[in-house]
Amino acid sequence: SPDIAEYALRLGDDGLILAQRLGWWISRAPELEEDVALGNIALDQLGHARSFLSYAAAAFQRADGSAQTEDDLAYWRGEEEFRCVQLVEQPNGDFARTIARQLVISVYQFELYQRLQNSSDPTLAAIAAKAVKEVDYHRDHASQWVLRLALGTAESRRRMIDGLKLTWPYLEELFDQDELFDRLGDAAVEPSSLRENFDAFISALLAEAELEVPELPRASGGGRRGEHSEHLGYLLAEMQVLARQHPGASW
Amino acid sequence: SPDIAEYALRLGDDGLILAQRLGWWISRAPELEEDVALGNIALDQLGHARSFLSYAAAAFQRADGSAQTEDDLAYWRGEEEFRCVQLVEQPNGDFARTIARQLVISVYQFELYQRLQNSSDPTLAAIAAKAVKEVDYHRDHASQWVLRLALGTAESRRRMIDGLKLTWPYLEELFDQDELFDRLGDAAVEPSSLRENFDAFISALLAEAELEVPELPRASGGGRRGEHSEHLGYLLAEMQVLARQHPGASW
Amino acid sequence: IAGLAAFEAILAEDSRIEPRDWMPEAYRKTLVRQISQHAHSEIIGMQPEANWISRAPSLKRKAILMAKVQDEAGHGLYLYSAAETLGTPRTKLTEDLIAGKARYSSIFNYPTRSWADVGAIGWLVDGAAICNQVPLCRASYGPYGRAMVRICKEESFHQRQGFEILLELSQGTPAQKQMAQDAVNRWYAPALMMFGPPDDDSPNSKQSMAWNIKRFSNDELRQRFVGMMVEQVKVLGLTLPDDQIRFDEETGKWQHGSLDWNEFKEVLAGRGACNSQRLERRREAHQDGAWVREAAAAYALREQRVEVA
Amino acid sequence: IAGLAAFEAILAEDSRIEPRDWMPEAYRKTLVRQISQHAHSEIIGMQPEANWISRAPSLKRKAILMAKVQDEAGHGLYLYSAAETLGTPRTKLTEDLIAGKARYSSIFNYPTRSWADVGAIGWLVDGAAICNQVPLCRASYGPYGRAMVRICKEESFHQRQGFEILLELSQGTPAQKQMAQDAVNRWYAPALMMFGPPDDDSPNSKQSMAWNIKRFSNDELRQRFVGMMVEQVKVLGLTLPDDQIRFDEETGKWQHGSLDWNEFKEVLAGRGACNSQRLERRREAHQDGAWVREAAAAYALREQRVEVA
Repeated sequence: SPDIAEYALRLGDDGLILAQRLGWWISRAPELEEDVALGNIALDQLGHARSFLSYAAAAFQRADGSAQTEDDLAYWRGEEEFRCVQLVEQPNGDFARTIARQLVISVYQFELYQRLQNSSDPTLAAIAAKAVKEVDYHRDHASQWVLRLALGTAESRRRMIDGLKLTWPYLEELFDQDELFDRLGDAAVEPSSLRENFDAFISALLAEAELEVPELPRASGGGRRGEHSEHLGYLLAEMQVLARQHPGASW
Repeated sequence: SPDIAEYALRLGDDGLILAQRLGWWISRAPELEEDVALGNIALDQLGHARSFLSYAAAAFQRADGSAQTEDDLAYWRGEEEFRCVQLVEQPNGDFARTIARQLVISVYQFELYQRLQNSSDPTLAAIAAKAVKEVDYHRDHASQWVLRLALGTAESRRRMIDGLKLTWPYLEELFDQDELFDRLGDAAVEPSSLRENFDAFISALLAEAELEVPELPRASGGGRRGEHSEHLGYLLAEMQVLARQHPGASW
Repeated sequence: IAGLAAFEAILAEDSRIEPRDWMPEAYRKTLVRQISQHAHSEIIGMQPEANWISRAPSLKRKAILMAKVQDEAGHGLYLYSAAETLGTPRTKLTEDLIAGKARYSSIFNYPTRSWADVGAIGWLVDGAAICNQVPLCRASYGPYGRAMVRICKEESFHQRQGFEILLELSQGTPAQKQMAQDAVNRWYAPALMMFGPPDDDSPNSKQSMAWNIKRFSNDELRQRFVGMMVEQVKVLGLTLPDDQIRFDEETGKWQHGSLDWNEFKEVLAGRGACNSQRLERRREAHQDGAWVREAAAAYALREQRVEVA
Repeated sequence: IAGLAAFEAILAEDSRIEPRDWMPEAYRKTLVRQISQHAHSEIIGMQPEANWISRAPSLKRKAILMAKVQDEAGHGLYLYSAAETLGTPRTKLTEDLIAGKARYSSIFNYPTRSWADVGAIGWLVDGAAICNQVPLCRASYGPYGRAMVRICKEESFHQRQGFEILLELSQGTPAQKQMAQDAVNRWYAPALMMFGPPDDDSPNSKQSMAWNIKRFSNDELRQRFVGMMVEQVKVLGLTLPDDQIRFDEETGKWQHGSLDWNEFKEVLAGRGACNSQRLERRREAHQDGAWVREAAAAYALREQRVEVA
């Protein structure tokens, strides 16, 4: 249904844009082990994105009546047609900022996929069942690094705190509800239902890291409605440039 | 003639790509005075580029037979059709790296435009006559900053030295000759003829700044033949993205 | 005569207070706050437009946009200078800004999502700024009034350029026209809110008017602005997203639909689309530039010594 | 038996030297140099391909490319570990690399100008690497030989992916086919030069062969490689930029046109397109990551103390 497709687009775009951001680190990470680790996470996110987008694409038609593909969605939509949250669009910054973003998104995705395994939509349930295991690792990776950076050196602690501050304004948007969820019922997971577990995990981790949960005003958000931060346009210009230079080509 | 157009393309592309790089600083410079100064320099370079590209464009035809425009050249050429040197494609880096790049290009352009005022081609001569006055200021701006950074603090000196090192491999390409100059005769200025004055200026300035002229292997270059560094593709993707989304539109 | 009496005499004859004149502390404080907010707005206001410099769709537009954003840096410089004549140095004002302690115009916390936003900012935001600022050219504090004269000249130039961008778009392809209309829809209400809260909710206005800093009330200026836009939007071939605009023959003023002041307060409280991004970007530029400013200062000192020796 | 005699006995029966075995200093030095050069090549070699991760033209290709570049980081890790068994720590090798004192394969100083270059690197560069490396799986030093087994498996996977990229392009639009041919033209000669200078100009080869590190001469490997490419390029529907390739019935070997060893030496001397860029990028990543590595070390120490206490 179009509602299911819209929901799959949202989840798929989160993964795609995050993978695009993380892919930058491959060949630039602080140590080779992190080139590998961040590469793995990027690959996992891209994998989830491909599953969700392929599922969504089947609901959309090309001009000739055939079904769209994941690539039609990834390369040929305009900025306002993307449905990701603004969190995943935010710049990588330094390693601490990337880790802060990873912490928030992976804790969120873990809770989300955990529940989405029970979706009344079997395709979404299957994608989530596979994804949740991988995201469990992403969450662990981010958590370990938050501890290392927060409790490592004065410099790393300062950076970790800054990274969290830069990330926090984009957190609330993850839990915004809209009427799509009323229509989807048991097929989807209401974002608000994830809040309690999310907060519990984050508070416990930050407590262990001897950090305070930042209290900062939220950014207005709106990614799910196609209202994006100023960063997304640049990201898409780069991601889509080659595909768009060769309309109709296959690769 | 096509040779004149090719030459104008080279000079125009140098200015255009440099302006695109410098424009990034507007709203990000170390102090407001530099937002203004670097903005001025970017505007001057863009102005020269527009003159050269408009002149070149008149020699090329659109599909419908009408003459091309500066925007056809700026927005609708592929990477391999650009004719700039690789120096101007290099990333801004920190302020010192930008200043090092500014030093090299402005000393070069000053010598070049100085002589090009006497070109047997009246249009090139006229553009050069206007440009040389502006580039004189660019050269002065870069020189002053080289002195300030080299003789300011230990940190700024270290950065200035690094900036020069990162810039120097792209210097030799400026003086590469090819057979175009044989065909152009008095219309153009042979790059090799600029070398002596260029070296004299740079040596004197670096001596005053108590810096050594870096001795580093040159990069192979080839921008004039359309062989660019890996940076240009990204720059063009961003620069051209909007124009290419709306073929045939006017703005 | 001197002191308060002299100050009041100058105001009474609608003449200028100059830096060396005596002035009440509250007057000084109000001016520093207003001028520095205005300066900060110029500086933060560079960002939404700078967002399109690298992607401007023609070289002519790129040049115009670069020049405009650069002008804003210049306006910031004049205004910080004016504030400095009141005894507060630029470094202090900048520190307050990047610490998040100072205000700037809330409108710059909206994102520029398309090229048409550059046009809409020029037409609507600069348009509203001009309506606000033209009376400030007669502000009682000399350096402020004179800075405003210079700024207003350039702003009206910018407004025309914004109008031209929108006109070109609205006469362009359907996609371009849609882009223009969409931008006008998004920027209209925020621009109207630039004039500040309704008069009955604007406690400081009265004192500012008594001091000849402010000359017209928020609502008066807003109505005047709506009247101008109503005419211009017709030329553009676009519409304003407000079907309640009408000219009230009785009062001789333009009426408009009600504004969502709740949203205004949200953005003011930091919950706009770009508050965090704008401040972070300014902070980053400032911190990344610290070593350059230190080098320049060290070099200047060194040169001074050389001259003395 | 021990010492040199034992070492020679192991070589004689074509068996493996292990880290705890005695070995001549020259053998150790040669291995450290060769293994670390190989490791550095994997690490620097990530850059030209990483250049297209963000722009890969389909999601499938993006995933394959990410995985490939990530594999190269893994190869670097195995190889640095093998070098560490010889007593030289990774930190030292990394320092030599970023100081510009260590070598890496010259081929990575060429730029990847188009997407097709990703295909050409996979097909030609990885292809040449495999020809070089398959015999190294039998290298006399155990940890090196075993690392090569693992690496070769993944490399042949990469080569097939590169071939597929080129095949898809050559069967695509004329622009795509042109892109593919152009990439093959640019990468062919540099790939052939990966086997090192001609045998009569390769002074160290003989000792390496005596030590069972190297198994075939540069020219032998190069000829074998040309033979394979000649067949594969037909399937691709492309051509190799060398009209002198022929099979010599008499020697039973493939002949090819002469190579521009001058260019090779220029690139080796630092005058390639990207030498400075590659090293700078590695240096930057290393320096930018210093605070992270320090934090991880400090945290590990802290955890150790907690466990002990």
